[in-house]
Amino acid sequence: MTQLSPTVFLVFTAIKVIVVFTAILLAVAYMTLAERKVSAFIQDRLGPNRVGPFGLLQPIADGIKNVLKEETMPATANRFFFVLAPALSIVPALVTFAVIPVAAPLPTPWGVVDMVVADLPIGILYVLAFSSLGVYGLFLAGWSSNNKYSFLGGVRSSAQMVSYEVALGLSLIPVLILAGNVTLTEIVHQQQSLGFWYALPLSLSFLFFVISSFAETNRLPFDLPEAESELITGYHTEYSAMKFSMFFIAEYAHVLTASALMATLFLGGWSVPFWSGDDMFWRAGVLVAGLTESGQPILASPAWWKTLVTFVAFAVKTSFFVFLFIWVRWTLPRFRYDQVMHLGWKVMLPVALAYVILVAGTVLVLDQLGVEGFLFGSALTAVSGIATAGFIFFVDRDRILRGAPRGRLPVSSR
Amino acid sequence: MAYPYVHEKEVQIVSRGWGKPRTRTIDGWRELDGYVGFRKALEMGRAAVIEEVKKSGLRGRGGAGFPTGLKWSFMPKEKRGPHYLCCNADESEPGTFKDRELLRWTPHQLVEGCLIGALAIQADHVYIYCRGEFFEANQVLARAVEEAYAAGLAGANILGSGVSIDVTVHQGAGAYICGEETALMSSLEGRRGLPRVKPPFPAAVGAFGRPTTINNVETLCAIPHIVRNGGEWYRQWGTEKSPGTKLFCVSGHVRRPGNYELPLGFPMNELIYDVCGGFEEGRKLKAVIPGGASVPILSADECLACCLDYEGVQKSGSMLGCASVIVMDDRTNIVKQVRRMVEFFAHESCGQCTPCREGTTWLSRILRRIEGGKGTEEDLETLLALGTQMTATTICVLSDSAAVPVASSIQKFRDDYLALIRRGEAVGVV
Amino acid sequence: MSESATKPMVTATLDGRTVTVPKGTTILQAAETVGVWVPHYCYHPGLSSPAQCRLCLVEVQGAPKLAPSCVTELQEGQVVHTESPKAKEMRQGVLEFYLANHPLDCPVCDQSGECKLQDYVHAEGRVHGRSREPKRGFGRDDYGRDVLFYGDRCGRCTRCVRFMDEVAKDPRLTVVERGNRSVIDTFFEEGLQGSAFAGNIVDICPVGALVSKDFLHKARAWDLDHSPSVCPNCSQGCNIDLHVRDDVVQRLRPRANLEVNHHWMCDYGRHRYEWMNRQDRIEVPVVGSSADGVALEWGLALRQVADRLANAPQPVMAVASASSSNEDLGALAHLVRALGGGEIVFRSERAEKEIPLPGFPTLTRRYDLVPNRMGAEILGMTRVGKDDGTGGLEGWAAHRGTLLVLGDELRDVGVDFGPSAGLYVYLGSYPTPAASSAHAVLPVTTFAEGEGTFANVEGRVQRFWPGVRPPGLARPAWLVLAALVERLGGAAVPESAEAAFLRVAELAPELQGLTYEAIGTQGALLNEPVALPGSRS
Amino acid sequence: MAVTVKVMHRPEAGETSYLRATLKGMALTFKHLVNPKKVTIEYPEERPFLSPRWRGTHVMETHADGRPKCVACGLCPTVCPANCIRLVGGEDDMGNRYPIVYEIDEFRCIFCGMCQEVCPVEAIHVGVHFENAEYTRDRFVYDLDRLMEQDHPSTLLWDPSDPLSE
Repeated sequence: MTQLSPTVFLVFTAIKVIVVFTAILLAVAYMTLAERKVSAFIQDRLGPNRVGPFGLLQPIADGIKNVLKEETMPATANRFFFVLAPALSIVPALVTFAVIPVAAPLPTPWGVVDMVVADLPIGILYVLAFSSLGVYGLFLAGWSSNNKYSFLGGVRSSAQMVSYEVALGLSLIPVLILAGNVTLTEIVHQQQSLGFWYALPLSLSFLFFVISSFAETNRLPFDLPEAESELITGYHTEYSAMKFSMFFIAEYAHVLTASALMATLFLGGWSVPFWSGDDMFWRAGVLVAGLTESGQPILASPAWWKTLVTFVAFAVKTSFFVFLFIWVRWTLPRFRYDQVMHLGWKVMLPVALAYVILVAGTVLVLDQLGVEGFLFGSALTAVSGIATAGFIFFVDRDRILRGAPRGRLPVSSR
Repeated sequence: MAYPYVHEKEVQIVSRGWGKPRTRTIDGWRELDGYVGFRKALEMGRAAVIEEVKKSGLRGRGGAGFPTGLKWSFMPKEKRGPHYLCCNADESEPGTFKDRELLRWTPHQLVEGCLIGALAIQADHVYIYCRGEFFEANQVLARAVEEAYAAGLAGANILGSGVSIDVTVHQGAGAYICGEETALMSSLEGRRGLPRVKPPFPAAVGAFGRPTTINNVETLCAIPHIVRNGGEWYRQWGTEKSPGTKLFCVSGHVRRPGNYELPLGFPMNELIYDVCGGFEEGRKLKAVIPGGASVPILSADECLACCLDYEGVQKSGSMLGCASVIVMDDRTNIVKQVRRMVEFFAHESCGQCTPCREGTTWLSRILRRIEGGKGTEEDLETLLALGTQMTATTICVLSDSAAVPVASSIQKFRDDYLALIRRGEAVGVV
Repeated sequence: MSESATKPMVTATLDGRTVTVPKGTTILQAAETVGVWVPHYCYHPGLSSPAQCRLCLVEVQGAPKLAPSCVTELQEGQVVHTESPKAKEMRQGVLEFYLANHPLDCPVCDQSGECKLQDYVHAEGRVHGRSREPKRGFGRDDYGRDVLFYGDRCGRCTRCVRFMDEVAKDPRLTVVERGNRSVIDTFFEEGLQGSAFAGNIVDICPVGALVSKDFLHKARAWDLDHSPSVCPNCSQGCNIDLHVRDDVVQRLRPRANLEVNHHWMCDYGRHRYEWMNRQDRIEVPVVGSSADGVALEWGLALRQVADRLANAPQPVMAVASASSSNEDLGALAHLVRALGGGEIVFRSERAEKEIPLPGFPTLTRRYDLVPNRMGAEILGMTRVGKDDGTGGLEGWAAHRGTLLVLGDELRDVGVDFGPSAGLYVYLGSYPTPAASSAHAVLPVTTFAEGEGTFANVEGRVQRFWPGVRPPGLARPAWLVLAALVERLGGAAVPESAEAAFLRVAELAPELQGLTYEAIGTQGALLNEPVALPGSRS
Repeated sequence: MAVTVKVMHRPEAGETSYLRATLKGMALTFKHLVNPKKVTIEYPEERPFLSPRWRGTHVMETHADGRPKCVACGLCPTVCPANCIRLVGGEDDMGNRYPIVYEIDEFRCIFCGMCQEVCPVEAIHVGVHFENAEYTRDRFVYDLDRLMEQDHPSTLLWDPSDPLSE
C-alpha cells in the first residue's frame, strides 16, 4: 500500500478533477430537481414530472432552455464585472470541494488513490478562504448591474456574509482543537479513531455551523440578498439565460459544498459508523488502519468495495444536509434584516466565543485528567449537550422573534 | 189562423195584417186604419204626441228597453238645424227575425210610425237603415215610401200642414255592428260602421253631427196604434212597467218556432209548451236564451218561473233584449253553441277597441280548443277572467255581449265543459 | 293669462291632488299638468281622440263604468283615480289583450327601447301572459317613402290613419277588415308615395308597427343620445332632436313646439342629415397658401392671421353663409367692422315652391332651404346669386383687398377664387378647391357640433345645442372670429355662445333684450315685428 | 356581509422560541412531504373539474341552416360591463335582422356571462372551455364566423328547460 508515483498522481488527479467537477455539476442539476420535487411534496403537489420518468430529465431541459435564452445586458452596466460576477460566484463553490475527501482510498494497480482531489495540509483554511471569495461574485453582480435593487442585494450579501463568516470560523475552532489538525482527511480520521462524530461532542459548534452555512449560502431563512418580494431577486435582477444560471448553479454548488463540509466535519465524513473496517489514513507514507498501543501502525486493507461503501456513506450524509437545506427553505420565512444582524453579531458571535473557551477548558481538564477514548468523547458530549440545551433554553428563547421594543415604533410615517 | 200560424193567445197589434200581400200597399194599409194615427198626430202637435207615447209606457223594442217617450223628449226643444230620426232596421242579432216580418208585411206601418216619430222630434229627415240582406223587405219598403210620397204623406208640406219630412231607405252592407246606434250613424254618414264614444249622445250630436234619435222598427210600428188609440189603450196589455205587446221570435227545438205577438209578462213555460207546442217526444228543456245571442243563458229550472217582461227576465238572471227566445233541448251541446255565438261576435267585432278585438277572438279560440277536447280547467278560469276584462271597457257593448254567454254558460253548464275537458266527451250533439 | 280670466275653470281631485284647469280639459291632459301620466296609445296631442285603445280608462268616483280619460272632460268637483285597483286591473287586462297577438319580437324591433307597449307592460302588465293560442300574422308591408309596416306589431291605435286624414289631409291609410283581422293598409299600390309628411307616422306610432327604412336596424333606441336642435334644412326652423350615436347623427325627430311645428316635421328636413356626418373635414388651422401651407395650433395660427389682418388691405369683402348661427354671423360682422367695414354677402338655396302641412299650415317647407336667412338679413348681409345657391361672386376674382369666407363651401367657383386678393381667410368645415389660394384656412364646427341660435322665417329666434363632438381642432366660428377681433384690439373673447349671442345684439336691435334663457327650448320672437314673407322676395 | 374579525393570539415576550418553532414548522412540512395525498391535477391526461357554472369563451348558436341565431338586438353590447362586444345590425336577404358584424374581444371579456343571460334568443353563450391559446393577439377578437365554429358545449349557467330560473 504505497503512495503513487508523481506521474500516476498527476494522471489520477486530472481524472479526479474531471470526475468531481462533472459529478458536482450533475449533482447540482439534480439538486434543482430535488428542490422542486421536495417543495412540491411539501406543498402537496407533484412537482415536475413531464420530462422523462418522474421528471428526471427536467434539469437537462432547464439547462438547454437556459443556454438558448437571450442574454441581456443592461445598457448602463459595467460590462466587465457584469460578466465576471457569475464566474466569480461559481468558481469558489466548485474549488472548495477539492479538499473534501469523498470516500476511503481506492487501491489500484498503480497504488492507492485518495478519494480527494487535493489533500491539502491546510484543508480548512483553504475552505474558509475560498468560501469567503464567494461574496465577491454576489457583490460585483449587484454593483455592476447598475440597478438599485441589485445594488441593495449586493450590499446585503456582503454584510451578511461577513457577519456569518465570523460565526462560521468560530464554530470551527472547537473542531480544530479537538482534531488538532486542519487537514480534512485527518479530521475524518480523528472522528474515526475517537469513535464519536464531532456532531455529538461539539454539538453547539455543529448547530452554529449549520446556521452559518445557511447564511453563507444565502438560503432561506437568510436569502435577503435575493429577496424577491423586496428586491425583485436582488443582485441577479438583471441577469438572464446562462449568466443567471451560473448564479443558480453557484448557489446549489455552495449548498452541496456546505453539506459535504458539514458531513465531513461533524458526521465523520465517509466513515461508516460502528465499523472499523473503513478506518484508513496515511501515516508517514503508509496507509494504516490505526496504531497499536505501542504506536506501531496496523496496515489498512483498502478494497474497491470499501471505497464504494464509504462513498455511499458520504453521499448519504451529504444528501441529508442537502435535504435539510431544501426542507428548511420550504418551511421557514425570511428573516428581517435587523434580525439577521442581531442573530449573527449579538447571539452567535459571543456564544461561539464562549463555547470555544468551554471546549478548550474541558479538553484541557480532560487531558490533564488523562481521560481518553470513549470516555473522553462521552464527557465532552455531556458538557456540550448541557451547553447546547442551555443555549436553546435560555438564549434562543425570545431573542429573535421579537421585533423592535414596544413603544418605540418608528413614527415618521404617522 | 192566418200567417203561417197564429196562436189564440196572441194579441195582434203590430203583426196585424201579416200574411196578406195587400197590406203592403197603401190602400191595404188604409183598410186597417192606416195613416189615421199620423193625421191625428198632425192635429195633436208634437208635445202631445210625446205625452201620449210617454203615457203608453212604450219601451224600446231594440233590446235595451228604454222608454221611447223619454228618449224623444231628450231631443232639443229649440231647433237650430236639422234633426234626424233613424229607424234601426238593421236586424242582425242571432235569433231575431221580427223586424224582417214587419218590414215585409206592414211597411206602411213603419213609414207611418217614422212620420209620427219625426213629427215628435221635429226631424226633417227619416233614415230607415235597413239591413242589406233583407232584399225583399228593402224593395217592399222602398215601394211603400214611394207610395207615401205619392199620397202626399211624406215630402214637403205634408197634407198642407206645413210640416216637411223626407224619408230615405238606406240599405246597409251587412255588418252586425251597424245595429249599434252610433255605428249605424257612422255607416249612414258613409264611413266605416264604427261605434263612437258616448258622450256626446246622439240626441246631442248624432248623424251628420246633428241631434238624432234612433228607434227600433218594432217600436216605431207600435206608435201609430198608440197615437190612434191613446196611451191608456196600450196599457191594457202587459205589466205595469212593461206595458203592451211584444213580438217573440221563438227558435230552436220547439215544435212550432216562429214570431208570436204576446203581451209582455207572458210566462215562458206557457210560451214554450203551449204556444210553441213543446218538444219532440222524449226531449226535455235544457236551456233558453231569452233575448238573442248577447244575453245570459237560462237553465231549465230558471225558465220555469220566468215571466217574459223586462223585469221578469232580469229577475231570472238574464235580459229580455229583443225577445228572441232560443230554446234548446237536451240534445244541445252548449259549448258548441256558445262557441258559435262567440265566433259570430269575433267575426263581427269592428276592431276598434282592444279588449273586444283581441278578446272575442281569444275567447273563440279557447272555446274551439275546449270543444276539440284539448282544453284545460285553467282555460275556464281564463275565459271568465277575460270576460271580466272585456266587460264595460269598450266603446259599445259588443264585447260585453260576447263575454256574457261564455260566463253564464260556464256558470250554469260547467259540467258540460268539464266533460269535454276531462273526458273529451261532448254533452249533446247539436 | 287673460285667457284664464275669461275661461271658466274647474277644480277637481285627481289621485289625491287638487287640479285646476280650464273647463273642457280632458282628464288625461289635466292629469299631465300635475305630473300624472295616464297610459295611452290612440290619444296624441296633435290628433283627435277616438278613445279606442281603452288604455287610458280611469275611475271616476260615482261613475258606473271607467271613463276614457282622453275624451272625458274634467268636471267640477270630480274625484278621479288613475291608480285605483279597478283602473290598474283594467289596464293590465287591456295590456294582456294587446300582447295576445303581439309577436313579442322586441329583439328585432326597431322601436324597442322607445316602445310604449314595452314601457306599459313593463310598468304594470301581467308577468305571464295567459294566451296559449296561435298568433295571427300579417307580415310586413312596404308603404312607400320611408315607411315600413309590420302588421303583427300594430295595436290598431290608428294614429297613423288619423294623422294622414287630419293633419296631412292626405288620407292614404285606412283600416281594412274588421275585428281581429283588421289591419292598417294603404290604398292600392300607391302607398305613401308623394306624401311629403308621411315620415311623421313613424314618430307617432307608439309601437314598432311603422318603422323608418332609413333607420331600420341602424341603432338601438337606448344607444342614442338626444340633443335638442333646430332643423337646418329650411327657414321654417322646426324644433327637432338630433339622435346621435358615437358622434354620428342617426336620425332627426321632431320636438314639440306648438307654435312652430306642433309635433311634426317634413320628410324633406327629416332625411337631410347625412351631411352632418361628413368625414372630409378641415381639422387643423393651416396658414400659408396651399403650396407652402403649414398646419399650426390655434395660438400660432390666430397670431399669424391677426398680424396679417392688422394691415388688412382694403376694401374688405366677406362671404357668409345663411346656415351659420347668429353668433357666427355676428362675430363675422364684428370682425369686418374691426377691419374698417365692408360688404358681407351670403348665398342661399331656394326651392321652387313651399310645401305646407295642410292640417297645420304654420308648418311649411319654406322657399329658403337655409335655416338662418332671417338672421343674416337682420345683421345687414345681402343675398346674392341664383336660387340654386351658386353665382353672385363673379366679380370677386379680381378683388384685391381682404377677402373673408365663413361657412360657404364655394362649390361653384373653384381654384380661381381669390388668388388676387391681398388677404384671403377661409373659415369652413369642409375642404374645397376654392380655399386653395387662401392665406389661412381655419377649421370651424358645423351646426351639429356647436351651440347657437337661428332666426326662422317668422322671426323666431331658436336655440340649438351640440350633439356631436367636433373633429380635430375645429372650433366654433364665433370663437375664432372673436379671438381675431380681440387680437386686433377689440373686445375680449366671449366665454360662451350665450355671451357671443349677447354681443350680436350690439349689431342688430331686433335681438336686443333676448337672452338664451328667454329663448329657452321653444324660441322667442324678434323684438321688431318681422313681416312674414307671404310671397317670394 | 358582516365583517368578521379574527383575533390572533400573539405570544408574549418570553413565551416563544425560534428554534422550537422552527422544529415545529419543519415537522409540519415533513408531514406534508411524506403525505401521499397530492392536490395536483395532471392536466392534459386528467381533466380538471369545471363547475356547471363555468364561464369560458363564447359560442354562437346557429340555426339548422347555418345562420346565426343572433338577431342583433343590441342587448349584449348594452349589458356588457367590459364593453367587449361590437355589433352592427343589418337585414339579410330574407328580411331578418341579423348581425353584420359581431365581435367579442375575449381579452377584454371578464366572463361574467351577462351576455348569455340577457340574450332573448339564446344565441350567445359562454362556453365550457378554457383552452384558448393563440399565437397572435388579434386572434382573440372572435368574429361571428369564429363564434359559430366553436364546438365546445355552452355553459349550464342557464338551464334551457327553465328559462326564468324559477
